[in-house]
Amino acid sequence: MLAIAATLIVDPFVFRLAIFTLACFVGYFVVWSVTPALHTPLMAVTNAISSVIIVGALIAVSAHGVTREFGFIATTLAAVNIFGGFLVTQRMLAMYKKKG
Amino acid sequence: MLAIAATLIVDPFVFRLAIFTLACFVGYFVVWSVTPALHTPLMAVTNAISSVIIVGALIAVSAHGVTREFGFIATTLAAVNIFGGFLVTQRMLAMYKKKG
Amino acid sequence: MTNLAALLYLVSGVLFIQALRGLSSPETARKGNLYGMAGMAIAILTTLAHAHLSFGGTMLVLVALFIGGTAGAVIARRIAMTAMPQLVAAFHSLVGLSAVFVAAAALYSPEVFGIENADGSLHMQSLIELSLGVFIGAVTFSGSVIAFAKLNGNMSGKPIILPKRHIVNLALLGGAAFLVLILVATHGEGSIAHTLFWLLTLVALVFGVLLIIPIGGADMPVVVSMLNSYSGWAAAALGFTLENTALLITGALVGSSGAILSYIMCKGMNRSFISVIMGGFGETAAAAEDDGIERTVKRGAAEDAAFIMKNAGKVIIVPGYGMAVAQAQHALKEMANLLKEEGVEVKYAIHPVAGRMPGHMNVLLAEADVPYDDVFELEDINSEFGSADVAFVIGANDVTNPAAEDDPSSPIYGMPVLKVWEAGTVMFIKRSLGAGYAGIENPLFFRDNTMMLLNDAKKMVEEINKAL
Amino acid sequence: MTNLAALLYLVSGVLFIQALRGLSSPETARKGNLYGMAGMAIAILTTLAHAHLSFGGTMLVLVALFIGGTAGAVIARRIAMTAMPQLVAAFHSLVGLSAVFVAAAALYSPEVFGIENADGSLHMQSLIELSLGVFIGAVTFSGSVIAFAKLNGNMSGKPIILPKRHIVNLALLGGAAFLVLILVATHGEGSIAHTLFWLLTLVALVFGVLLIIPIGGADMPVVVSMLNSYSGWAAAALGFTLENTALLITGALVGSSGAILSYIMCKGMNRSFISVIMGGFGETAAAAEDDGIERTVKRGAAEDAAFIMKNAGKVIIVPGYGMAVAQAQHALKEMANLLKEEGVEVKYAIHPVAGRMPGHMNVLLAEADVPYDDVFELEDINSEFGSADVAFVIGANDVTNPAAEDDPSSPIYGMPVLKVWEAGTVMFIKRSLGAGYAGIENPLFFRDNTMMLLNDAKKMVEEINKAL
Ligand SMILES: NC(=O)c1ccc[n+]([C@@H]2O[C@H](COP(=O)([O-])OP(=O)(O)OC[C@H]3O[C@@H](n4cnc5c(N)ncnc54)[C@H](OP(=O)(O)O)[C@@H]3O)[C@@H](O)[C@H]2O)c1
Ligand SMILES: NC(=O)c1ccc[n+]([C@@H]2O[C@H](COP(=O)([O-])OP(=O)(O)OC[C@H]3O[C@@H](n4cnc5c(N)ncnc54)[C@H](OP(=O)(O)O)[C@@H]3O)[C@@H](O)[C@H]2O)c1
Repeated sequence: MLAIAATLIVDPFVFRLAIFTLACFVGYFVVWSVTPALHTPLMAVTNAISSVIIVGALIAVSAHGVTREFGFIATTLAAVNIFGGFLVTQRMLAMYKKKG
Repeated sequence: MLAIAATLIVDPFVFRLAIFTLACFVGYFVVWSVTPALHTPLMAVTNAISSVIIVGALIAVSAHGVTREFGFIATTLAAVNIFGGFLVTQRMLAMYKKKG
Repeated sequence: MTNLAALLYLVSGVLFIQALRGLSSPETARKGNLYGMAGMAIAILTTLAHAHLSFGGTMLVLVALFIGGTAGAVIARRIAMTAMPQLVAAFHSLVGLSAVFVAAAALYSPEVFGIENADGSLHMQSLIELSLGVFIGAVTFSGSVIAFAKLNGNMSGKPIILPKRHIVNLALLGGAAFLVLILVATHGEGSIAHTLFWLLTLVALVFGVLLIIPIGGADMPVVVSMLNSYSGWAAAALGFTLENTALLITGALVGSSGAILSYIMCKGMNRSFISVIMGGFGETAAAAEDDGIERTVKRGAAEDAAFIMKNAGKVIIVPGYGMAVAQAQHALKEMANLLKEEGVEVKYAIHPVAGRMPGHMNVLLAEADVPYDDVFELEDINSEFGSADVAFVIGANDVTNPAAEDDPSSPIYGMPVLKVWEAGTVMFIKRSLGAGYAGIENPLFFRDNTMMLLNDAKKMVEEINKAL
Repeated sequence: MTNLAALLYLVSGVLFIQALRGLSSPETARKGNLYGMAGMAIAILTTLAHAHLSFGGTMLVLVALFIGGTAGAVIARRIAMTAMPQLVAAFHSLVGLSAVFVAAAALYSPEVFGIENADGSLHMQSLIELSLGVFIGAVTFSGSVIAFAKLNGNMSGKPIILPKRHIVNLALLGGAAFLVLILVATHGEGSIAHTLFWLLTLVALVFGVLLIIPIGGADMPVVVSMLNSYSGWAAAALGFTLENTALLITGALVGSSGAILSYIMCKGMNRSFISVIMGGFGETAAAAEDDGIERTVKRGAAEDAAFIMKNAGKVIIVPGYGMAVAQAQHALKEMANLLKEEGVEVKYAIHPVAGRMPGHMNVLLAEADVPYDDVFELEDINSEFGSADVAFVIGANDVTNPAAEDDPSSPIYGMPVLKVWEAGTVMFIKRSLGAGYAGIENPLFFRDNTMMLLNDAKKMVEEINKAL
């Protein structure tokens, strides 16, 4: 029984591939739906969210020795981007106003 | 070591949930991108593809006793839909013509 | 092997996405449909390669595919384009029923699906997913059967309002939840689990019937679309149980598609989805109020219409439900050709909810070989009526009613309409001065620049063609 | 715990999708940005809760967040809107470098990421993903640094074409692939693996530099967008290694976004992406050919322009790169207000590649408080020039060049342009009769209904304002 179950277990890589593939579709559609007037904020915000790489950096800090140093540098760099990216986007978006 | 690895294994359900969630986004975008002139073929083709439930029916046929009968009925029903759905879509789409 | 299978199911899901993506324009749609077929073939072949079927099993599958496939192919070839709403409803019922049997199979023989625990029992999670699948599947089945019967005229389209129906429905839902609870407690084992399963199916079947009978026949298109959505969610639920990516993706696609089409229809009619689902529409629709003023109608003959259009510079044709009923699309196309020969510019204007299902008019015009670049959506053509000499309204009514714009008390107030009244002359082909789907009077009939051509749409157009 | 974390990462990914979805209109964009922040907060908190940080580690994280956050916030507040292209390039370089260090951490201490085998070695699959991540990350880093230097003027914008560069690049790619191969053979163990890793990084850094230096400064926007895309793919590759859904989803989103923006820019310029990436543009651009015919230009003064516009019914303003350089947007807005007070209808027409990055003009006009419903995209306004009395072109050139429509030998032939020449009078504000980005002459300058206002854009508009 257990043996059968084991052969039936799918490598999580395949799931990740599915997630990645679908996310590419979502990205394709969602970016085409962005209005051209907001393409500059789009660049800034994608910048900010790509810094979610910080999740790897934070885990690295929990290690020891040089890995921790790598983690520290990576966290700092990503933090510049996160704060800078979201705030500059917010600043830009605050400028877009309707008539009146 | 093995113990640590075991606690780190994510329930595949979560992956499936991610796939489902992203597929909902894809569905949302892809359906809104369908031109209104093709909404009737859209209904027919979604009909056909939802019969991919046939994958469950086929597995059921490989069992014995009443399960196999369930599988047989389900396969037949789904097959009506698959052939009917795709062919009627094809028939409709063949009618849409450009000028000239 | 399982990894490869999982990958192939993903490929199949992606092909289904491409199938829908193709529908964004008529040029790419045919290729899209081929992608869809390829996706289905991959899913089926992957499963067959994976299912360790005995010889007998393989034979059974072939027989099932043969019977089902033949039936499907014959139906697909024979069906009249005007019967598409019924056909779609019928097909949904099959998906729903198929889902019920697949869920039953998973409960009876979890081991072939590889979802049983070591002791042969079922996880709570699997049981819940499975119950959801069978419940939605059964509702889809019985609901679609009723929708089919109403659309096909096997059953009166009149809403059937049972007393205390909301309480009964709630009770059924509560009962279903209770059954699922006990089912989970049995771990899916023994004949008691099987009995509970079929009880749950029964409750769902009844619920599906009760859900649809109070809804008027004319609201059936929204219902069909909603059931389309349900069939998708049922597939997705079973996708969780069977751990199948293709089912998960497809379920989500179909679920979204049905939901969005329902939304588009409701918006096109300016009604809320809830009010449609609650039902009762069509019963309470007040008769057109008689304000006591005698109003005159200018009737015309086919010859008059032919004469005016022959001398027009631009004619916009507005088809509606009546054109579908009368099957007048071929005659209409001929009329357009005759007019074009006279040098008249001819365009078609399609309202999003003209006819009785989304895209209904487009598919009928396509059937009559009208090129799709002559056919325009509401937003693209509404500004052109002002420059048209004739708006030729054939079997349409509500979608041209100016009350939607200027009468806040009208039930269709706020719905976007085609501004046919801005054209030099408006011609209406219909059989009487009666109302359309929404049951309200169209004030255009009594305007000075309106000409009523009272007859069956096909006959009238044929007469016009003779006169041209 | 891990399940909960995986769920939360999914939520964070969905919030990022919502952040981009918000950008479909200015009304929803601010809320979208908040979703994005929430998603990031969830991702960070989930990781912290999960990472078993010691007190020291927590302190380190706080210090890093404080330093980085402060720097980011200060930059975000201080940066001039005209410097956005540089800023975006600079930010990309940080993401790239960050990815390099995360990949290094995963290689040095796979156990904290839970990706090591029982014997402490690394899977081939993980090593390949990780190599991809570090390679793309390093290319993103060094490429973005060059792009930044070119955009910021720290480096000449002239393309630097090295001899045999394609062969060198191919050799570098081959070398990188070879390094990855040996790295896989080491199972990621020992200092040899570390050395290989840093060698790979070095190769990628050099490759990134060589990739960007041959591309002219003016093509940098496409490059920045391409690097944006790369940073996304790097994140996705590490998402596979670290088995993190949020990274996977975000990587795919950012990767698609950059790719699509590059595509939009190339299409707007009517050039192929390959020709941009191959570089050399700007160097070979032929000087405007002198056809020997003496042509006359009608120059005007601010007073003339003010007089004509005051008496116009409708003025369409076409801003371009020169407006950004001169920072003339505030003066322009004032001019529009003065004209509106005179009863003139004023609209803005934006070409998709006006300026030097997508949406560049929109953000500058927004900065000057121009309401966005006065601002129109090319497709929406191009038919209106015929009914406008004045087309007021300020610092734009290529995007109004009729050669794109009627001269098949022109390098911009086929690019969609704003048909300013259909307006009664066309006014050009620029400093000379010189060419724009594409290096070609604009025949409009010599037409009868054109008036050239030769001066810095800001000074000229201020003079016009005085005259109004
Ligand atoms: N498309 C959808 O998805 C959808 C879904 C649900 C509801 N609806 C509703 O359906 C309506 C569609 O509007 P519509 O303007 O197309 O149709 P309509 O308002 O229902 O009017 C159809 C008209 O056609 C006439 N007619 C019927 N049979 C005819 C025949 N054989 N020859 C000539 N005329 C005939 C009828 O008048 P006589 O009886 O006088 O001949 C009737 O007034 C809207 O109210 C919409 O909300 C549409
Ligand atoms: N937006 C994007 O994403 C993007 C990306 C890559 C490339 N591009 C390219 O950039 C170009 C954009 O077209 P465009 O029409 O906006 O700009 P352009 O064709 O580059 O012309 C800008 C004009 O502004 C004038 N100018 C410069 N500084 C000025 C100042 N201080 N005051 C007044 N005028 C000044 C220049 O003429 P003088 O020197 O005579 O003053 C120049 O002719 C297109 O060719 C496009 O392909 C755009």
